[in-house]
Amino acid sequence: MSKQIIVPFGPQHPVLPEPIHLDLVLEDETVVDVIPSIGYIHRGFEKLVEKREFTEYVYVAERTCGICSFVHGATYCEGIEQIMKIDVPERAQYLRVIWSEFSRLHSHLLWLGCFADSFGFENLFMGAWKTRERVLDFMEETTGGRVIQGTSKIGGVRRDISSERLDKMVKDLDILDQEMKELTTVFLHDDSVRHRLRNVGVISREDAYHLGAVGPTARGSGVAIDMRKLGYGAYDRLNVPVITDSCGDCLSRCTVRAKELFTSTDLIRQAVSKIPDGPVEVKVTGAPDGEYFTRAEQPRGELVHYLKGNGSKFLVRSRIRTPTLTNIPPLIKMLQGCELADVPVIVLSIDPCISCTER
Amino acid sequence: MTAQAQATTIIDVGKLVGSVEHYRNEGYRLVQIGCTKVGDTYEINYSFDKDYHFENIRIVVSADTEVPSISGMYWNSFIYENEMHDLFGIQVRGMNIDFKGTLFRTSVKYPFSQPPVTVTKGDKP
Amino acid sequence: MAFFEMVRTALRTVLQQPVTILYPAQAAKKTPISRGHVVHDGSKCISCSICVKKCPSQAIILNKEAKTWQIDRFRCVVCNSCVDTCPTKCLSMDTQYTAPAAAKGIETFTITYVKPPKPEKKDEQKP
Amino acid sequence: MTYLQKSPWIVHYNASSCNGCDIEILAALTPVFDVERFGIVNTGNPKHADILLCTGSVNERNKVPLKNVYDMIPEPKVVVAIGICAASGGIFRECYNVQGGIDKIIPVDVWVPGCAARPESIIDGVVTALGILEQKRAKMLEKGSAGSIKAGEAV
Repeated sequence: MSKQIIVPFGPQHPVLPEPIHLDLVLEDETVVDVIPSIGYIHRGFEKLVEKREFTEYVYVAERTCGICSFVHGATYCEGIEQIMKIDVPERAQYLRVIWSEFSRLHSHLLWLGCFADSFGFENLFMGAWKTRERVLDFMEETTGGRVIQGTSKIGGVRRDISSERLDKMVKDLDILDQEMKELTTVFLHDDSVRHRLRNVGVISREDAYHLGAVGPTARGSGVAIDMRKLGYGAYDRLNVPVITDSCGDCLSRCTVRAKELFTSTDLIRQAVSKIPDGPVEVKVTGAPDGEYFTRAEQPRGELVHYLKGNGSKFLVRSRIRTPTLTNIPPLIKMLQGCELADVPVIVLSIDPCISCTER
Repeated sequence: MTAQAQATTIIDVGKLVGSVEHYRNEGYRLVQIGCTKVGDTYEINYSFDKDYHFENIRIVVSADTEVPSISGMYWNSFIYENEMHDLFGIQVRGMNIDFKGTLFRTSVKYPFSQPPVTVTKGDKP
Repeated sequence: MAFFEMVRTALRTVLQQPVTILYPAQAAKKTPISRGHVVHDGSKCISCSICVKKCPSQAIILNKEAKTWQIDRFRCVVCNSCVDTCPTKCLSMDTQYTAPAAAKGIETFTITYVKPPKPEKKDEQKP
Repeated sequence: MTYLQKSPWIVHYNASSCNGCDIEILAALTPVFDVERFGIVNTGNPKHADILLCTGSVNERNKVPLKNVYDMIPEPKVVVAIGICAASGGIFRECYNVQGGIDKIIPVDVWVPGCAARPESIIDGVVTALGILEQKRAKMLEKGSAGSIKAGEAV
């Protein structure tokens, strides 16, 4: 039995774009235990509901996270709409799906890039981010913002996309698909990548399920949970395939995300083919009275917005449970027993988004 | 847009562990534990999900009630329970990993149990 | 096969234009609806102060006596909220982003709007 | 010391921002914007860096790491605060756990506005910072031999 030492990891670390701190308890080179400490980005903006009217809180909800900004905004709006029983126009629902799927593309491409960087494949990192710019270009052309879209609104969306623009977008998707295909071929079939990721950070199906893993982390272990199956927004009128992989290691999680890129482009095509004409917003009067748990599929997994109003302009509580928060216990499980050199890869494999985790 | 069925059962603190055990045996996963301050009491929601079927149990406690931890059934509950303790000041008994108030280090102690600060609109930048 | 794949990629990379925008030399990528900064048109502003109320980060100060409309560019989150709610459309979003600066400052616009002689609207603007 | 003006290295620290500005910093490093053509390299080690790119409004827990990262950067150094949160706290200004700006903790040389700051904006900000870095370097040379700063005098 060798002596145990504790190695601190973070908050400022070359592979981490965001601060999280892990105390790694090591026995020789093997990690035996991990103590996470978070709170480096805790701003406490859930408390802002007491100061901002519920219509203005949308801007705050959108700035929960810079990567999945649109999903947060839309999920919050949907929660309020459910409480107030507002019927959102069809077109707005489809537009939300289109923007959500573009968010997913942007987030997954970003993650693939950062992940490639974590195992030292710089070229692939650059390639992924080059492709991602196409998605961001579309975002900016239709919403006016690159990462903070700002198009969510209670009762609909703030901008419409013209049908010509939608048709052009579908044509552009083919180029995007082609580029992503080349990119994901490297991730899924390159020998050096496979050797680096296979059997690293394994978590079994049972563990993943009972420890509350969501999103690609769960689906990489064979747990088919995808909140888009709930049929919120316009997802109930679209065919959403749930991608799973059975090995539960870093390569599986990578495979799931790589394949989801293509389901996202497919969903966008489906949405564009079905989108009806009509208004994109309805007028909202009154104030929310009641409570609702909105669940949506963020790029990282299941997102829960709990909203409670008491009939005044100010909500009583907004509670945001983000996927990374619930993916931390599975991460601890994955890290136990791994090598010290694998820690950065495993930490990145759950796609940690610390900014939304700590709110 | 279809609203999801969201059943919420209000139970006593004493029955919490039993109810959670029931969900655990049924194969539900823990979605979240969230706390809300309503007046002087705190509502704690435990949400469970199985095959997209979403259920809640709720306990209503006062600030000095000690809540039993459910980390025996759901190992991952420690993160929510520590959060509840750090932000609301609710004492949770028997957590498997107790951060003792260091998970979220905030400038205000138990910020969510404090009254809201007055609105400072239009102040000079 | 992998060799041909590589040659194909290499050839394509050599032949096609570089993706890099040589930024300071070339113009930045922008779209007509890019959110850059808020512009105020003093000749249309009726000092209704709806923008002040709707601003989520309280970056706008309106002084009715001095007839000035001020915005703190280092507090404005460019959310388009004021532009959407302005009743007279005196606010608009320009695509040019605010330039980086070594010191923070507040930008001041003067309101030159004069209320028409027929007092129909209920605004507090002195004629 | 002349090599410094040609290839400034940056270190990035996220002091409780929403991630938007951080990914835009990374985007500025990647092919489409490619700041590496100016010799700018993103390093993970503050000891190698000249410019600190800082995002976010600084919360209770981030104060100390931010100060540490700043102290570890050798002189001359410049701090570029990126985004509205870094300048004033922005939309989160009224949150209980927010200090409201990088300048509450460390001196800031350049402010880059934007929510989220665009990569072009960040490039502009870094270019402005280079001018300031050059001035600081000249001042240091004036004060004495820049290579032999005594310990303790550096910060």
